[in-house]
Amino acid sequence: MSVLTMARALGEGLSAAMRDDPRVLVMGEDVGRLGGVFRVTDGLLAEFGEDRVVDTPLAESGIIGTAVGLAMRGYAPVAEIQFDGFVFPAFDQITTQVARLHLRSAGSLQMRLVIRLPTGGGIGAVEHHSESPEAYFAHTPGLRIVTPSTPGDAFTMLRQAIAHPDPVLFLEPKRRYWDRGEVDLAAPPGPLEDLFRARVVRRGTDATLLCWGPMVRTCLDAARADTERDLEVVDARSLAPLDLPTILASVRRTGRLVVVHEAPVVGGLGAEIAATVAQECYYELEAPVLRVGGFAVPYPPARLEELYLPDLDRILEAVDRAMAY
Amino acid sequence: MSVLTMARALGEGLSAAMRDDPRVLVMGEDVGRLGGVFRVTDGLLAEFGEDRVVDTPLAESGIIGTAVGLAMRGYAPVAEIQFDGFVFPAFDQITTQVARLHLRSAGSLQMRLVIRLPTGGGIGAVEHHSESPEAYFAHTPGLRIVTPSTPGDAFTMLRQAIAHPDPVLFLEPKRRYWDRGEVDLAAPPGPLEDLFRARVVRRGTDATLLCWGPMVRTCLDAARADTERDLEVVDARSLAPLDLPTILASVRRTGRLVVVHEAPVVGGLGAEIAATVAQECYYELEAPVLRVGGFAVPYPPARLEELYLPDLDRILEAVDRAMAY
Amino acid sequence: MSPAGSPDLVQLLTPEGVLVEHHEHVLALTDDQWRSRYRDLVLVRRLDTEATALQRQGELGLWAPCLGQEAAQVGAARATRPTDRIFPTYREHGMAHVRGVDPLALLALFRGTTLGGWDPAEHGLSLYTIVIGDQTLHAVGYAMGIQRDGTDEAVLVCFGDGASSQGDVAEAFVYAAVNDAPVVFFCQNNQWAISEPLQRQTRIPLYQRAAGYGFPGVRVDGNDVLAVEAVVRWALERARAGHGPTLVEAFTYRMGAHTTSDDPTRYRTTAQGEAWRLKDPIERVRAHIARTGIADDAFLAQVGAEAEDLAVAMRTGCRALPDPQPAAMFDHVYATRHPQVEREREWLTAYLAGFERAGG
Amino acid sequence: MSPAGSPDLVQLLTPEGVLVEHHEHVLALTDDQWRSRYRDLVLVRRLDTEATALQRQGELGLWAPCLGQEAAQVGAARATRPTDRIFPTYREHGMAHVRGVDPLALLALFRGTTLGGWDPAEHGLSLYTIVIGDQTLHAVGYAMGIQRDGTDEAVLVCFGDGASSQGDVAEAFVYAAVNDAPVVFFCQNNQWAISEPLQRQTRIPLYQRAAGYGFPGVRVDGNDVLAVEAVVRWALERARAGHGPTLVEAFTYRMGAHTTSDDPTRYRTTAQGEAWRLKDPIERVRAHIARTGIADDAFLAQVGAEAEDLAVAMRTGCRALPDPQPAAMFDHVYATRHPQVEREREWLTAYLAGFERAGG
Ligand SMILES: Cc1ncc(C[n+]2csc(CCOP(=O)(O)OP(=O)(O)O)c2C)c(N)n1
Ligand SMILES: Cc1ncc(C[n+]2csc(CCOP(=O)(O)OP(=O)(O)O)c2C)c(N)n1
Ligand SMILES: [Mg+2]
Ligand SMILES: [Mg+2]
Repeated sequence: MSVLTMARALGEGLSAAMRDDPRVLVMGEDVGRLGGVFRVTDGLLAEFGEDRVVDTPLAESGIIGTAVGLAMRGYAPVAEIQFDGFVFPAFDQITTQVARLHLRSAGSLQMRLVIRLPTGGGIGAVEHHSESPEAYFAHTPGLRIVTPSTPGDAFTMLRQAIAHPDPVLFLEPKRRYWDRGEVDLAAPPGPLEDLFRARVVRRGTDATLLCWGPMVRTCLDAARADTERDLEVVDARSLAPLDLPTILASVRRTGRLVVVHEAPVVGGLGAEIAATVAQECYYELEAPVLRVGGFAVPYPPARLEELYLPDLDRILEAVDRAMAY
Repeated sequence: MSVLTMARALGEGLSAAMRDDPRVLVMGEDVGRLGGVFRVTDGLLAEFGEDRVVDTPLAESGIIGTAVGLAMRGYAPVAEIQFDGFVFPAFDQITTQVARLHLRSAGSLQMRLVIRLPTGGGIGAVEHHSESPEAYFAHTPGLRIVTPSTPGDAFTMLRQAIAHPDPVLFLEPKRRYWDRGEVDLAAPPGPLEDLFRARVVRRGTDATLLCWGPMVRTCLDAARADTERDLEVVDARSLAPLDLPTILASVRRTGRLVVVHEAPVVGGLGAEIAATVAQECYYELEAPVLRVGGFAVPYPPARLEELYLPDLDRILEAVDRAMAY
Repeated sequence: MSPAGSPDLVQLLTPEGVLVEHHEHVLALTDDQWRSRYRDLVLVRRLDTEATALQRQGELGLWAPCLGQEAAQVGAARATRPTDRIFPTYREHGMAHVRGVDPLALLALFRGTTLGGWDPAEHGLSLYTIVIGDQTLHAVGYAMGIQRDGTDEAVLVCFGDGASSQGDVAEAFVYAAVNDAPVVFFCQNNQWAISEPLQRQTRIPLYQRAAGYGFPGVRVDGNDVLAVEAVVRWALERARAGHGPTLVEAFTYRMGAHTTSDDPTRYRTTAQGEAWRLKDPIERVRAHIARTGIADDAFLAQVGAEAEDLAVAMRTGCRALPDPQPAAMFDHVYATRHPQVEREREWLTAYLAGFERAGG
Repeated sequence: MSPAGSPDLVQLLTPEGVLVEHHEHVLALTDDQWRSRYRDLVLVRRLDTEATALQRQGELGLWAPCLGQEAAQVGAARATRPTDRIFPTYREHGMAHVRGVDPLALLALFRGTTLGGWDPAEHGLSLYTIVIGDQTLHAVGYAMGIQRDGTDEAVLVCFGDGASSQGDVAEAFVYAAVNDAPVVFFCQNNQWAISEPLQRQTRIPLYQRAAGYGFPGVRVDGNDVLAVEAVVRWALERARAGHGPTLVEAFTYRMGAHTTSDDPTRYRTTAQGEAWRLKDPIERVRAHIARTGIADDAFLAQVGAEAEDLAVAMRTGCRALPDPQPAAMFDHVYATRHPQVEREREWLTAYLAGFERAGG
């Protein structure tokens, strides 16, 4: 076991995947010489060379579009989009091509492709560097979306995502890049199905907090801070598909669910979860599913982001409301 | 009163708006000489000339990006994207610019801009011509989204959308373009707030069907076909913002809600509605909110679309389930 | 825009069927090759007109005719090696023919029984791409893969005059140029993007676009199968030799409607069409091979008969194309098991079974 | 890439401060104008270094220095008329200075108290745009509006060498060209897009991109304020005269880090920076105006003092910048009432009031 930051764990995941499989390439803006603006790809150029670590032109549609072509050729590109807010120029390629080529070709084209996307706020950045666009992609059939919350998961899940034959959008909670945690660098990636399993990260009896990526730590902190209620925390890990068995089992145990994410609540992935749980656990729920998330406004200037993002207080306030039913 | 097709009513709405206000421009692919692939803009070039009816190059990001510049200059462009499936190359301009420039400029830039987008399936088309991308935009703060279901609404709502100072995404249910209905061409556009009002289009007592655009006719047909239950049908009309007062009042009256849309259920706008209604009407709901919509797969080849799209049977099957609680 | 016959246009076979020399581009076809090209052109035209007819008869939802562009498509496809990959738009029926795709697969796509229709690897032909321009980036990425594999394959990617305005196409130029990717950008400038004439997309001839990205651009008479084959062959060899991309603009004309849904009388004169009819891509080959004795009447008649057989096979085959099974829409969305897809598949199957029980 | 001094580079003032003639581009500045340009350059550099310092002190979240690019920005902005609209990227502090934007507005943006900072109409300067390339289309649309208004205004739009690869920039070229839009595309080629050198974006000099779209492209010494002003002026006049767009590539160098978050030692040599230091945009103006007697020591000292005052004002002003009110995030999202926004605003206000009650 090594103790690594999430950024380093991701880098180790990439180099392990590249060592395991010569078809794996890394591509994106500044991923080579610089090692990425977050240094996730640091060292890869030196180890694997320019053919496998590609500093691309500054054009996101081009990154994804050429990655699609490389995947058609049998490569397994791992394409980095530098920040969440810059994924939109590639939206067409992702939704109309990446998500559909396996289907369109009735399975004859392999679309083994990972899109790494640093997401979320809390780093005091300028506009377009703090967004959480997961709901757009979760509404796009053909994609799989996963997001780790710890360095250990970051290492394993990235390797599984790269090994997976389907296109995977890999969301990296950028404000947790510097969190440290244990990583077993010697472990094999394990069964690919594990990639789509949610995990109960804290057992509790009164209510379930469902969260992912950057909000897992926040929810754990909230649960620990709550001396009155015994809160269960579930890390969704996979956003598409959702691991409904694990989620529903938790809600059935606790009877109450609060979904927490950074994206605006309106139209966010919490809506899908709430709608599904409300239907599936109709008789078990003791309160409506509540959602805590960003407000329905564009991500605010950095000096307001703490108010925008869910924090302990906002989460526990929602728990209060859930318990009051 | 004239009896017009929806396509013609939209064309009349455009020419009325252009006559009312010289700042209004129409732009898009094939909107001029051809009059649009659905003939919605037929006649506008002859009446208003090339400066106000612009056949643009074949580039959607360019259509929206230049429309933004025209809006900054004080024009009120009505930009057409030819089909739902081709809005994605413009996704960046829509989400990061159109939706935010009023905010970014603290109100000093006017973003009076309408994006017309024919949406939905049922016309036997090839891929990318039958999509319902409303949920992407409803999760994008800064936009307003409306969609008419009748020629009368098409005429009035388009004029209101054009008159509105905020950017409005105007979804046109393309398979209803040839539906006929009464249009009062002499009527003034009326108060802009009306644009965001849902409408109870059929009163009923047993359950509410909430729908919009192309599904309104389908839901009305279903309600009429149902001889056992007395179904209320609500046309949402505005998808962002949702007219919650009208929607919640209906659910409180009937106690049951089935939301019907063409887009995939997973992550669709129905999820937001279900989540909100489940919370707001927690004590009034007699069954979970059920959703009927497309499956979570890319829109299928035309020969399967009838099975993909919600129809009378699928809607009434959901009503059966709702009534069984 | 320079008309056919102007100095910046490569032409090797005149509309009258006379071979002419070009200072740079040369290609000698054997008699067999000439007959083969003629056969290609005739079969493609027959395929195309039959599909248009089938659409009129309600058998297809839509058809995008390649009428008038046969030489551009056949010439370019015949210039490739079988191992080269072609990326088409939605109108390259001529390339599909050359690459051995069953015409029924094209009909299936436009009938709406499939979203694709063939295995790209089997035919070296990617699937039709409907979102304008997207395939140009795929082609460049594929070519970057070839570079990594170190083979001498190359890529041919199609797009239209309208598509030249799309950002993705420009990005494809950038990626191809900086990577020296072995790709030929093959633009069929058929003068129209639905109702918009070329002047809505560019101020200058399209082949000159390449100069802005640092690679050569050539305009070729797109109705001259020989010139197209010569120029594309040359461009593919450049690609194989490591010199990177070339833009080939095939100057041609969309003789038919944009698609069967379109009504070109609303936006263009018949005079323009008449002028282009005199430059027909098939007539000149027929004139050449007949005059030079490469083909006799028996050969021409045999090709005509083959074309009729093809049409009959298309008619019969099209009507017999089965609708997909309902649950087929859930197949292949993912390469591996997906619980959401399974849930919905099960639901639909049970739901439809309910009707059968009720009905039966 | 051609170095400064090569034939395809317009230069009017050498790094040594000597005026040189160019066969096409001429501009004579009055003594007052020379002094004004010098003052601009010095103030902009001071503004920039002070902002960098403030970031280091934790007062700003980020800063994107324009160090080394002052002449490009000042020259281009001074070439415009006040009625012309400028569309910047995120690095045009020199243009903001010329257009009278309070430096505190720039600091507020990078401190994170606003997403914008000024009224574009008041300053004739659009807001900074962070999504690379997006503003080029806005500029063209704005220019199309000017055409419809029939005024003689023109538009100057900035982008970088990296941005030249973005599809939106190519689309802007297309829209501008076919519309003869009165716009000047001003590319500051500072040789780097974060860590990527120019060679990752293009095979050929960037000004040649314009040839692919049918409008002129000119490369100018971006460290030569006189040449930049001359060429941009000429390009703006072309635009006003109805000849449409021009691409001006200002050949310059990003002397500093990409932003304060960046560490350029990871990807470039100091030798390159040293070579460019000899071409400093301010030194050559100082040399010229000192040698020719346009400026005396008193003037130079006075500008220096003014720069120090500016720095002091920035320091004090920056620290005093108020954080926005919580509910401010709901302001201006829409131009008119929006129930969802109102609901959330009310909720947040009540929620925060709860803490105050609890705390007070
Ligand atoms: C991104 C996108 N926008 C719009 C369309 C609708 N459309 C289909 S074909 C076409 C014109 C294409 O013109 P061109 O590129 O010249 O090819 P051609 O049809 O002439 O072969 C348009 C606008 C589309 N398919 N994709
Ligand atoms: C669409 C988009 N992709 C990526 C980024 C991240 N990014 C910010 S600046 C930059 C490099 C820009 O280079 P260039 O255009 O040369 O301008 P410069 O910074 O050198 O002035 C990148 C990649 C962005 N802001 N927008
Ligand atoms: Mg065309
Ligand atoms: Mg740069």
